[in-house]
Amino acid sequence: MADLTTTIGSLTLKNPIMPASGTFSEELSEVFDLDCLGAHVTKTITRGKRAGNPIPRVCEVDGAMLNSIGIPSKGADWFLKNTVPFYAAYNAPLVVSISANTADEFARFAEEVSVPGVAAIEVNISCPNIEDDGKAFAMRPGPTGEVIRRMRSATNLPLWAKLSPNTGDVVEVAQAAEAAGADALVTANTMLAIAIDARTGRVKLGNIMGGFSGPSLKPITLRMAYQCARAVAIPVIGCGGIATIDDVLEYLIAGARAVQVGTATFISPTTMPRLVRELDHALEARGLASVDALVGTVKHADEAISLAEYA
Amino acid sequence: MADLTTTIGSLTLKNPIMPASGTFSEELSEVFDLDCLGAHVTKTITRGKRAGNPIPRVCEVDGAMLNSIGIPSKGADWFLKNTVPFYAAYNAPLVVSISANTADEFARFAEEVSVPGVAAIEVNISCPNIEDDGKAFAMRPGPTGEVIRRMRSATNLPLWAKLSPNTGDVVEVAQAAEAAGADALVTANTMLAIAIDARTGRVKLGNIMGGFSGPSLKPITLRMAYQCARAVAIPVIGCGGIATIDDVLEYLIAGARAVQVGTATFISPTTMPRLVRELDHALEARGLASVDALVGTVKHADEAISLAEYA
Amino acid sequence: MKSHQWVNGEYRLLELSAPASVLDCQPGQFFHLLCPTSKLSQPFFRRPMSIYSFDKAAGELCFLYKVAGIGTAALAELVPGNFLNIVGPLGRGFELCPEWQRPLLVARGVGLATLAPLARQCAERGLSLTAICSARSRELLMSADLFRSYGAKVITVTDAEGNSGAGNLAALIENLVRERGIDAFFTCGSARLMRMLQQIGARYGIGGQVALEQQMACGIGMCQACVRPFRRESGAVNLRVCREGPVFNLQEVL
Amino acid sequence: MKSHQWVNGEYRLLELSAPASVLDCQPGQFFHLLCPTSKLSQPFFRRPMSIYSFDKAAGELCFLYKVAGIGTAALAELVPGNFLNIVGPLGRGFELCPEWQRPLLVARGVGLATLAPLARQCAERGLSLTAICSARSRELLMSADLFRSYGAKVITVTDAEGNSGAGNLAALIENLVRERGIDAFFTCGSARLMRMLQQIGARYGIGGQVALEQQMACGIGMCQACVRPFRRESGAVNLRVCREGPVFNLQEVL
Ligand SMILES: Cc1cc2nc3c(=O)[nH]c(=O)nc-3n(C[C@H](O)[C@H](O)[C@H](O)COP(=O)(O)OP(=O)(O)OC[C@H]3O[C@@H](n4cnc5c(N)ncnc54)[C@H](O)[C@@H]3O)c2cc1C
Ligand SMILES: Cc1cc2nc3c(=O)[nH]c(=O)nc-3n(C[C@H](O)[C@H](O)[C@H](O)COP(=O)(O)OP(=O)(O)OC[C@H]3O[C@@H](n4cnc5c(N)ncnc54)[C@H](O)[C@@H]3O)c2cc1C
Ligand SMILES: Cc1cc2nc3c(=O)[nH]c(=O)nc-3n(C[C@H](O)[C@H](O)[C@H](O)COP(=O)(O)O)c2cc1C
Ligand SMILES: Cc1cc2nc3c(=O)[nH]c(=O)nc-3n(C[C@H](O)[C@H](O)[C@H](O)COP(=O)(O)O)c2cc1C
Ligand code: FES
Ligand code: FES
Repeated sequence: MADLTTTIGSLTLKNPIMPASGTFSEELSEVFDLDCLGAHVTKTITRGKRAGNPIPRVCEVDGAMLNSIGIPSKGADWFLKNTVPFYAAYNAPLVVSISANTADEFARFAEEVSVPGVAAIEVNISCPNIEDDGKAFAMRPGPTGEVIRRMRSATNLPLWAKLSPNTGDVVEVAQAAEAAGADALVTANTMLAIAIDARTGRVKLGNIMGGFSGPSLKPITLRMAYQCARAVAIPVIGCGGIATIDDVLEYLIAGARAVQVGTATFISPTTMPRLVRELDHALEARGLASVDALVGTVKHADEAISLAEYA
Repeated sequence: MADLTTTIGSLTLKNPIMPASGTFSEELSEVFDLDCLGAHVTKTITRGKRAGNPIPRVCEVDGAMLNSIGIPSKGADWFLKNTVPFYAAYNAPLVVSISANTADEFARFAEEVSVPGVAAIEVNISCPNIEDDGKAFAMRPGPTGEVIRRMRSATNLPLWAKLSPNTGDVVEVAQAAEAAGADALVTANTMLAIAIDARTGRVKLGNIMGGFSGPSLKPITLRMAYQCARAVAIPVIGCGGIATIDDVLEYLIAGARAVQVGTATFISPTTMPRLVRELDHALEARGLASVDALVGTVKHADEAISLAEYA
Repeated sequence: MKSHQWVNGEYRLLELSAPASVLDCQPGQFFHLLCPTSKLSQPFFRRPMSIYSFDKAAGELCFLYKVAGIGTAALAELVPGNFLNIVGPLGRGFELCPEWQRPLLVARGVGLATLAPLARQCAERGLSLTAICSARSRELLMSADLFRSYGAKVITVTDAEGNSGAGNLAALIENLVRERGIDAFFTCGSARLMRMLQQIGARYGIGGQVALEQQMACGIGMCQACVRPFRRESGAVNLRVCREGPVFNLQEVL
Repeated sequence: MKSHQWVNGEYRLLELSAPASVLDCQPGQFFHLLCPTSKLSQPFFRRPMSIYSFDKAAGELCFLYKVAGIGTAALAELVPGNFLNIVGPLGRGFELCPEWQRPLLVARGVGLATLAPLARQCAERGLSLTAICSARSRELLMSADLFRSYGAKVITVTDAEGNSGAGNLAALIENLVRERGIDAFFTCGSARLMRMLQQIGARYGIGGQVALEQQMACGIGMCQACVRPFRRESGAVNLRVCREGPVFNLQEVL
């Protein structure tokens, strides 16, 4: 049995496998014992109630899916009265994903959810910033830094900034989050995409565009995990397209200290417990004593025959 | 026989199917008659000779590929002496894709390739701008506008700006290109990605990161085509993940007036002539007399039951 | 997979050997099926399918389905001996309230599959059952004989015969309510029939249930993809078809 | 596909019926094969395979391959009667210069497949052929008998017997050069053997050719994925293995 623990700032997780926000809920406890996971991450909640987007909210594309669920939310009260007590029955730390419309609202909401039973806050900054023309916070280093800074002074809980693959400034955004006091980065959220039914000419989502997730997203988000792990000192949590043990290993090798599994749980609800078991076997098969021994060990391609230089 | 012609600014193409830069070359003339295509688009060339990136230069991922070919180039002279004469034998217009390190170099190079036999210039602005810290021109509206403006005053040939999916500012970049005088947009180039071999821990490309292309990219680039077609008045040429006739129809429905086929030609060299035939059948099956009748006809999802509103 | 047969030109019956652990099913519940992949088609999501019949003692589970697109087309390629990966039973099935003695089942298309195990349960409870089976043509009226074998009075209507229209059916149903004392409606497979039953139910004070469909991703309640709006005391609420449904109170559907 | 057999524990022989239009092949050329897809594996690229044998009159085309990863594993699942989508023949094959009368073929592993049609061509031209076949074990020496049937003098060496090492082989080859008057080298399957032949060739002024491999995407010269550096008068140049190769002048390989 390899040592599967991993540390994300002040938190020690029994293993690096956890769910991605929005692809996990209390209902999964009927499928397997949720305590086999490294952490529990809630669907993003907002302070007030929200209905979410029109249907259809999901559609499938080649090897992946799009969603425009939106953030239906039962609000802060419901979370504190129902969700927190539910997860109190488990040892795995509870991470609450939150969203808000302004940096200030983020800070006040962070304070409100800083209660016993909540171990960390994941900051879903992929939502529109109403103070920046509706551009998501995660698109730019400035607004990202601002949100984290304000939240940092409002709570003592670890803050995990969840980055977006839609920005062209991944590294700058990551560094801004770190500088502002984030304790970890999650790379990444879904990528903006569209699907059209060629037969009917209709867009397939009620909200027109939606977020791309699943195996096909991996090369993009794995690249972000790689870029961020090299650019910041805080831990990176990989997320995007993870379905197999090789996917997990690739993120760890790229430098992630833990991973989140999203869409794969929809296709096979027992994906996460399987990955925990397989991770143990994979480390043993490589003669590695711990997850730590694998993190960030990426090597460059060795075939690299130097090519003829024209210029 | 439906009317397959489409107009891209001042150019009329006999059909909307053309190759994507870097996935097409003279050699394909041995496989089918290149005159069945709407246009011919060259691999990006640079003014001077360049060797390109170290190998391995390609690898496969789930339903797609990564490449870090770089831009090996035999230079402007070779292009003028060999490539232009080769394509002179065909009626389909020749589009030359060019790249350079600064806006000024782009302009001078544009002038140099503005020779009889070249019908349009595709501006590959996904290359690093050495005047902007190596960020690609296509990442920001400013540098994009600057390149196109400078080129616009250096040549009378139509300019097609090829956008990048790596930017978070697609619409702003598209509008900047239009404002600066671009005649069309190509959406889009490859997306920055990485692949790691879980077994060996090695990155799979000699250049570490590379561009993601193939069917899995489609939801992202189709979204860009949709966004751009709504944001600009100049024609949009869709590109990314096209392999089937449905893919072509989706881009046209989203608002593209033509499409480029890249990676699919690697898997099946006769993809483009097949798509030309199938497009004709598909239009007829829908009772449409022309490509024009399909362009931009996207409809919203009709199921959209209005959901309960909490907030 | 034990057998896989065409029931008619459009529907196929898929019979599985299944472990007893998944066979504590309620009529109206569904399973989430992982469809096979080929070069030409890679259905990504699972596909929800109502239970057509289940038999715990015999370790048997059946689905009746129509090839609607790539997922069901891929299913149709399976041959006996193949394995099928299924998750379930899922969702909330039909609930027969003790006061309902003379239920009316109104099914159309695939709805005939969904209501089949309910008809059987009605029969087992000795209820006096009436069923209206609607389809495009007689050939597609799959479960009528099955319903009859459960002692149901079966009325078939088809588009081909021109007797499946709203006017005809509404009159027929109101007649049944008056003559047979129908006291509960169960329906599946047609929004139009559902609306009609809501109206007749409201008029005559007759309760009932409807099995709904909705595009799903997870099938177990996590993703919020499959919501629809329902009328509750508190006002309109979104409920998950995979979790709070697929069977809902007929009058609550908006 | 006509037949598909294990040749030994590692290699499989795949025999296709192919249209005459693709059977004007040169030894050393290759085809680009589209491997089948399954739920577990979706090889995206085609896979290049040297022609093991071709017979235009009989409409027959064979490949000899080793299961190396997901693509070849998918190939291995094909059964006679299945169709295989192939593109080819591609690339530049071996060229037998008229002045070469006593060629030496040095093959290792899959290189034995690539050199097989060349051996046949040598035989057809009545050349005095010598072949060194190298492999990990005797069981993996696939084409030795085939080479013998072409009248070649065949020398086999294996890692298991300990006679495939550099020292032993260099001495052996220099001996052959002196005793049999070898005047051309052809090799495939081992970078180590290629380097050795380059050196011996340079020393004795013997020309030759090598068939190289490289990761490919398009296989027909469009993508520039498969380049390797070569020595030319003008200096080092990158050439495409799929187009200017896979067969190259032995001395030009860098
Ligand atoms: C709870 C439930 C029970 C069902 N029971 C049965 C059954 O017993 N027999 C049967 O034949 N069908 C049943 N269906 C419908 C069945 O799930 C769809 O026909 C199937 O998912 C279509 O998949 P496809 O890949 O063949 O079609 P696709 O190519 O995916 O789509 C074909 C059409 O079906 C629609 N569709 C796709 N998925 C769903 C879905 N989950 N719900 C509703 N529409 C969908 C698409 O929007 C499209 O219009 C049920 C659906 C639900 C939600
Ligand atoms: C011109 C040419 C002729 C060939 N002829 C034969 C032959 O006759 N018989 C035979 O068994 N093999 C031959 N090969 C090698 C064969 O193409 C590879 O073994 C095959 O592509 C591996 O595919 P895979 O999916 O099984 O392995 P993968 O899972 O793709 O990879 C397994 C290993 O093979 C390497 N590889 C993958 N593709 C190639 C490639 N195109 N060239 C070189 N290495 C690659 C990978 O980097 C990896 O290390 C030839 C290769 C070339 C370029
Ligand atoms: C249906 C669905 C709902 C999601 N909801 C949220 C959410 O509320 N908050 C969030 O930060 N990410 C959300 N995500 C994104 C996932 O957490 C994850 O970042 C993304 O799906 C990529 O991982 P995957 O490819 O493993 O799914 C959602 C994803 C899906 C598919
Ligand atoms: C091997 C390869 C080389 C490419 N070279 C270029 C290039 O030189 N210039 C360019 O603008 N785009 C280049 N591209 C990008 C394609 O033109 C196209 O934008 C992208 O591949 C998306 O389309 P696809 O999914 O159909 O391949 C290249 C793509 C590939 C796969
Ligand atoms: S399908 Fe996911 S909540 Fe119903
Ligand atoms: S594989 Fe594309 S050029 Fe050789």
